[in-house]
Order: sequence, then C-alpha cells, then structure tokens
Amino acid sequence: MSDRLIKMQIPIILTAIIGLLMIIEFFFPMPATITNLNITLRSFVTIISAAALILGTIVLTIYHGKKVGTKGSEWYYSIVYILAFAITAGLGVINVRDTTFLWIYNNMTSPIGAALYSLTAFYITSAAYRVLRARNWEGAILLVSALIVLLMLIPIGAILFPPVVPIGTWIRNIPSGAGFRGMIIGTSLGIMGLGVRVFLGRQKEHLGIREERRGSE
Amino acid sequence: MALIVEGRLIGLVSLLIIAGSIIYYMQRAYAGQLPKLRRLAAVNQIDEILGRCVEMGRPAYYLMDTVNMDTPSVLAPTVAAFQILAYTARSAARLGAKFFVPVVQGLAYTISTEIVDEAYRAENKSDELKLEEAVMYLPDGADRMYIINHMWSDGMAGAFFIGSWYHKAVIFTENAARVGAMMLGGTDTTHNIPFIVAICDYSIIGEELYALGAYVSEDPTVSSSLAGQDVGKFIALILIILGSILLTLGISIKGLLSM
Amino acid sequence: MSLMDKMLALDQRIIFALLFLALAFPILNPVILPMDIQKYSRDSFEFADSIPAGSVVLIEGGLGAATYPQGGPGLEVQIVHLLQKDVKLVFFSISTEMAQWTVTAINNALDNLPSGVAAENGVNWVHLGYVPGGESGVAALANDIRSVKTEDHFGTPIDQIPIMANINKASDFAACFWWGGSEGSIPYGVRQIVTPFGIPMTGMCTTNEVPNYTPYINSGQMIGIIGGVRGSAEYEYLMGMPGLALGQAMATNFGGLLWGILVVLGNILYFIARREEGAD
Amino acid sequence: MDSFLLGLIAGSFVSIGAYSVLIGDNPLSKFTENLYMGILGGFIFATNWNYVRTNAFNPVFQGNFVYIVAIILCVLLFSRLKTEWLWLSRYPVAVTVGAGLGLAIRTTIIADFLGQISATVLPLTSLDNLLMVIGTVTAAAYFIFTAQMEGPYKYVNKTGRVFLLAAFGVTYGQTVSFRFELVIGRLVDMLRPEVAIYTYVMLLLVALGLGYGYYTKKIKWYSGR
Repeated sequence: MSDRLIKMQIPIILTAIIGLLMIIEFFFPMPATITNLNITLRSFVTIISAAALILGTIVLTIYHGKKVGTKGSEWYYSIVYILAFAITAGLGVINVRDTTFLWIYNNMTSPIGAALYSLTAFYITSAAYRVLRARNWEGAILLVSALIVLLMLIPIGAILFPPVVPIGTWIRNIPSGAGFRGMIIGTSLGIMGLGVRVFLGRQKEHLGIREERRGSE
Repeated sequence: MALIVEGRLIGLVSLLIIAGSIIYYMQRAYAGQLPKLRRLAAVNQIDEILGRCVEMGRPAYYLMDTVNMDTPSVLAPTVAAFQILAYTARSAARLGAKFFVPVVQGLAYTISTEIVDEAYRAENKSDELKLEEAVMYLPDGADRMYIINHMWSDGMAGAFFIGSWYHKAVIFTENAARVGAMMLGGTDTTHNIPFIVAICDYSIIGEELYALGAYVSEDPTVSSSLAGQDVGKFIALILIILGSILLTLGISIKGLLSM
Repeated sequence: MSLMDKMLALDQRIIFALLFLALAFPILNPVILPMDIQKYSRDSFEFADSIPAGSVVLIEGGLGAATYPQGGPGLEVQIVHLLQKDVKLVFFSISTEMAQWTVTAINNALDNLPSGVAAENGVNWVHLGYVPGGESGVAALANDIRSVKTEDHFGTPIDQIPIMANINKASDFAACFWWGGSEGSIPYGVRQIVTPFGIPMTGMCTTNEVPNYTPYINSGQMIGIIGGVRGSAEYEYLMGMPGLALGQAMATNFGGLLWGILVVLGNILYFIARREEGAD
Repeated sequence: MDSFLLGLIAGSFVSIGAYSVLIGDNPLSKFTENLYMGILGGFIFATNWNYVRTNAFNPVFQGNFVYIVAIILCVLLFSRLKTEWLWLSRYPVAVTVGAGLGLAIRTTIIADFLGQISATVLPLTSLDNLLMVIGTVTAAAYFIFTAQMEGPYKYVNKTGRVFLLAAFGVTYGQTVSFRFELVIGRLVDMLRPEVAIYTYVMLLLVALGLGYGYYTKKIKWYSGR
C-alpha cells in the first residue's frame, strides 16, 4: 500500500462513503442493516468527540505541567489550574455522581459560566455606543431597527412611545424575516456546495492536507 | 414499499440538480472554461491583516468559536473555517506573523494542529512554529476568560472570527476592537451575525463563508463550483416569484414542493 | 484631544460601571415604573380572576432550576391570587425535579399569604406530585386520577384528602393552569385536557416559546399565556404585589434605557463632531 | 453554615472574579481564568471518560465487538501526542466529517432550502406579502457570485443588503434585552439578603487590592482604543 493511499485517499473515500450513506438513508427506504449501520456510525461520532475532549484536557494539562516544570512566565497560575484539574477530575473519575463533584459543578462552574455568559450584556452596550452610529445609510438601518426592537421589548417602551409595538413587530416579521430567509437559502446552498467539494476530494483541508495549486487564477 | 420516502421526492430532485450543476461547472473548469466570478474582497483582507500584525510585531488570533463536530449544523461552517485556516496559517507562515489558534473541542483541535503544522511545513518554516503554543485546546467556556486576558496582555493586532459563532461573538469582537486589532469576521449563524457585521472591520456573511473557503483554495476548478451554487439560487428565485404569481391567480404550488 | 473626541472614545469601563449600577439598583430598591401589559398576560390574569369561589382547579408545575427564576415569582403570586379567591388547587408535575420545585413555589406563596386566608394542605390545596409517563401520563390522569396516583406528594393516601373527595377526572375541574416553563409540555394539556374535556386552560412558558403556542391561543384552545420573566412581572403588577420578577423587569427597563441613551448620545456627539470638522 | 449557603457565597466570589475581566487582564481575572479552566477541564475529562466507558467499553465487554472499531478510532486520535503520527487522526476525522456533512446536507435541503422557498410563496395581494417576496428574493440574490456589480444587478444587490441589515439590526435589539436578563439573574443571586454581606466584603477587598496594584503600577492598566 502506498503512502499516499493510506494517508490521503482512504480517508477521503471514507468521508464520501459515510456521507452518502447518511444521505441515501434519508431519501430511500432502506433495509434494517443499513439503518442500523448508520445508527452505529453516529454513535461512533459521539464516542470519538468524547475521546477527543479527553485528549484535549490531557494536552492542556501537560502544557501547564511543563510550564510549572520550566518555571515559564506566570507559572504560578498553572499551579492553580493543575490543582483544580486534579481535584475535579479525580473526584469525577471515581464517581460522576459524587456529591462534592456535583457541588463544585453547581456552585463554582455554573456561576462563573453564567457570569461569563452575561458579559455579553456589557460588551453589547459598549459596542453599541461605539459602532451603532449613522455613519452612512447602512449604519442607519442597523441603528434604527435595533433601537425600535429594543424599545418594543422593554416593558416601559410602549408607555414612552406607544407606536414602537406595531412598528417593531412589523420590522421583525417583514423586512427582518425576509432578510434572514434569503440568507438561509444562500447558506443551505453553501453547505451543499461544501459537501460536494469535500465528498469529491476536491477540498481536503479538514484532513490537514493542502495540495499544491493546480494553476493560478 | 415505496421507492422514495414520502415527502422527500422534491428534496432529492433539487439536491441532484444542485449537486449536478456544481459538478458540471467543476468539470467545465477542468476543460479550461472558467465562469466569471465576482471577487470576494476578504481574500485580500486576510493578507492585509496579517501584514499589519507583522509590521506591529504582534500576534494574530484565529478564532472559530463553536466547533462541536458531532453537531451537523455546526460542522459545515467549521469545515469552511478549516479551509480558510489552511490559507491563513500558510500566509502567516510566509509573512512571519505570530499566529494563535485556540480551539474549544478536541477533534477540531487535532485537525487545527495538523492544518497549522502542514502550513508551516509547506512554507519551510517548521522551525518557527511552537505547535503547543500556536494551537491550544481550551475547555469550552473557559476560553472566554483566557482569550480576553491574553488579548489585552498580548496586544494582538489582528483577529479572524470565522466559523459557527454564538454568544462569544460580541465578547471577543468588542474586546479585540478595544485592544485595537484589525478584524475579519464571518459566520452563518443568524443570532450573532449582527455583532460580527457591526464590530468587525471586514465581514463575510452566510454563504460567503463557504465561498471564501472555496476561493482561498486558489484552485480555479474548486471556486468554479460557486457557479453551480448559483444555479440553486436561480431555481429558488424562479420558484418563489412564479409560485407567488400563480398563488395570486389561485394556483398553489405548495403541494408540489412538499411532495 | 478635544472634549468631544474624549466623549466619543469613552473608556469602555465607564460604560460597564454605569450598566452595573443601572441593573443592580432596581433589584435592591424596586422602583416601579408604569408598564404596558401585554394582551396575552392580561387575558391570562383576567381568566384566573374570573374563576368562581369554591371551584377546584388543576395546576401543572413544570418549572425547574433553569426556569424557576422566570416563572416562579408568577406561580407564587397566582397561588396567592387563587387562594385569596377561595379557589381550591390541585397541583401535579410531570417530572420529579419539577415536583420538588412546585413544593418550593407553594411554600413561598404560603409565606406571602395575607393573614386570614385559608390555606390548609388537603383542604384548600393538594400536591399530587410526580405523574410519570409524559403525555400518556397526563391522559391517564385526566381520565382517572386514582389510576395514576394513590397518594399525594407527601405520602398521604388520596382517599383521606378532603379536597379530593369528589374529584377524579379532568371534567371535575373548573380550569387548568399549565406552568410549562421550558418543558414543552403545554400541548399535552391542550390535547389531553382541553380538547377531550372542554376545560378552559391558560399557562406559562419561557419568552422564546411564546410563538410556538400562539396558534393555540388564536384558536381559543388557550386563554392567553404568561411569557417569561416579563409575564411574571406583569402578573405581580396586576396583583399589586411587587416581587422578584417585577424587580427584574424594572432592571431590564433601566438597562434598556441606558443602552438607548448611550446609542442616541453617541450619534449626537458623532454628528456634532462631524459638523465641527466640516466647519474647520 | 450549610452547603447551600456556602455554595451561594462561593458562587458570588467566583462571579466577582469572572466580572473582573471587564477591567482587562489583571491578577484576579488570571486566577479565576486558571481556576475555572482547571475545574472545567477536570469536569470535561471525568464526564467524557465516563461516556466513553459506558458507551464504547461496556458494549465490548457485553459482546458487541463492533465497538472495538470505535475504540480503535479513539486511540488513533491520540497520535496527536507525536507530530509524525498526526495523519493517523485523519481516520476518525473522516468518519466525523462524513457523517456530519451528510446529515447537514440532508436536513438543509428540505428544511432550509425548500422550507424557506415554500414559506415565501405568498399571494401578492398585500403590501406586506409583496415586501416579503421582494426582500427574500433580493437577499438571496445578494449572494449570487457569477453576477458582476454592474447594471441592474447592482440595485438588486443593494436592496438585498438593506433587508439583511434590517434583519441584523432586529437581532441586535432583541439580543440586548435578553442579555440584560442574564446579568440580572446573576446579580439577584449575588445580592440575596443572606449572601449580600459577603459579596460586599469581597467587592471591597478586590477594589482595595486592585486599586493598590494600579496605583503603585504593579498591575498594568490597559487603555482601550
């Protein structure tokens, strides 16, 4: 077996075969063997993703370990990481339903997660002050529709300026609905184009392969 | 037993037509007949941003946000983001820009490592690459703090926000803007695209994301496939306009569409 | 750098601090600004208000850890509202976690009850607890309560509970309140209680799910709906019982107003700056 | 002190740490970053290990040998630990990308492509319907790559962009009010009567510490653009 075959061609063909299996199963009535095969393949995908996450955390821990070992810049923070990782992973591997493990999750991870998620409110406001300016007609459209919809949604908006409710609802349903519909139609075609190119092996960057260009534009 | 699952005939037919025209245009390109495509400015902007980073001696970040490859709707934009990453990493290697790719999911992390490694190898700059620092796995969620902190301490000068973007879009773009980076953003998710468009210096939206992936392959036969996608758009436009006119006259084609 | 340029390039941390203050202030000191009541919330409230004294109603408690902050305050106020009107309440939940949260809602409501209102467990209200089986469980409950539940959430046999003496079918109830949260279970109620038995129903869901249920409201299968934290706040407002939901809604108000003012200010400054540049 | 109250206080403290990132890179945000990354990393490690164990190893032990393939694919992933073997991970990637793209294509064609077309086929009897059709058509035409920016297409492209921008503006406004609720939810927990005192003390300590650091220039103050 040549190097090129196992390093490149088989993965590409495998991608195409599995992809086509999923598509064919959807359109044509299939014998149970094929449906079961597809179900098994999809469960493989979730198992692979889970294993990949294990790999990721291991690599990250090695990185922090090296940092502590070589006393790299700001290595003391890495100790925080390693301690937190060791305690949580240790408790969790022994028993995922361990009460301390769940306590850590519920009272440390989810509040930080929620706080970080809510950072968006701050950045949205600071960005709005900076960029939502009627510099040109494009900016003006963005600005006006954003302001009207926000006013419609906050409870006091309709008291301050009653027409925002019908106007806001209209903008949300008609122009905005139409814009997103057009975009979704385009995106769906983009996905199909991507699929054809990947299945034909014309684009294989996702496998880490990038061949020399065939010619220049 | 029916030959085709009920309600999916038209879906299959349109898929075959669209896929067929994509393949047709790619075959024609092989024979030397290239369709005339509109330039996507983003291709040049990638190099512009990286050039700025080299000039200022500061790193460029390539962020992809959600890369859960077991979710089909996320996978497609992620694969497109990998295609653009392959080009960007190679440009960065050629120009000598410091390049940083944090990834929040294991499989995407493995792929990104390979892409970046391959890119530097292709430019014979493997010795300039510290792989474990250039491509990093960060647990999904914890990346928010890591990236914000490092954006400020590194003083990054360029950023790419490409892929399937969710709530992190506004967090990262606004921080990058405040740090003073030049940004190119592109996504196909409907909920967070406004922030990408409003905050980034350059943006690509929806289908352009996939188109950029094809453009940067720098293979004219690949980008020719975009002409095939256009056939699909023409079909959609004709169906909508004709269908609406017919419906106004009292003839409905909706039954036909859901066959 | 002129003052104008400084204002235009306002440090983001000042904006963050202002936003923190705008959001925290209403939580600490609930300032009640007038609010526009959405039609669906008003319909739902008026429906609850129209239930005659002495009748028995069915309440599904489907709020969980994620949805309780939004719907909980509303459910608590509704319990107070109905008990004050001398309506008898029968609770149930279609998951174990939600059954526990329903107990929390009942306890909080009883704490806030004005003195003199009768609220005895078993006489004025009963919590049947967890009903397994999803939609088929609801169907079974609607047809014959005793086929699914023999004792209530606290272990008292149903036959010893006074309120349950004449109750065994959906048709024995005057109304149904479906606090679905984000369970997506509202259709169960419509299909298994409203359609077969003709019991009028209203409910609550998270804001983003409201559009999913508008078809039921338009067809008259549901009478209004409480949507998210704003719906809960409106219930509190209509009852004149300001609580956590109203505080949160007011905080949204302050935040939204700050956002709007900043955007408008940014634009005004931008235009003045551009004019000055043009004049130079 | 019961573990419930302790949890609320811990939650409040780490939230302050998380919010400190708003100032920019500083020791507290760095500490919280590494703490959070460690906990989350440990959590991800443990839950996914549990997932692989129950869904891949257990079936094999029960005699379902197909799952040996899954385990092999997982092992191939670990080639990442040695750069020369990286190409081995192409096999698990191929399986994932193939299945994912296949699924994406088959859902998008019916739900997005035909679904949106079918929803836009409207009787042209009202202004709203007419606008809906024009908006959808021009927004879709905005993405035509074979048309040059000249002649009538230029106007179609511009009109499409108007509708797209209106859609983005609406989403911006809609997101804002929802995101405020997130901060409010966190603040409600941090300012509960029984927790508030700890929150204030912690805030004071943080303010003093960071203030001292910035004043003595021991911590770098980043000025935003």
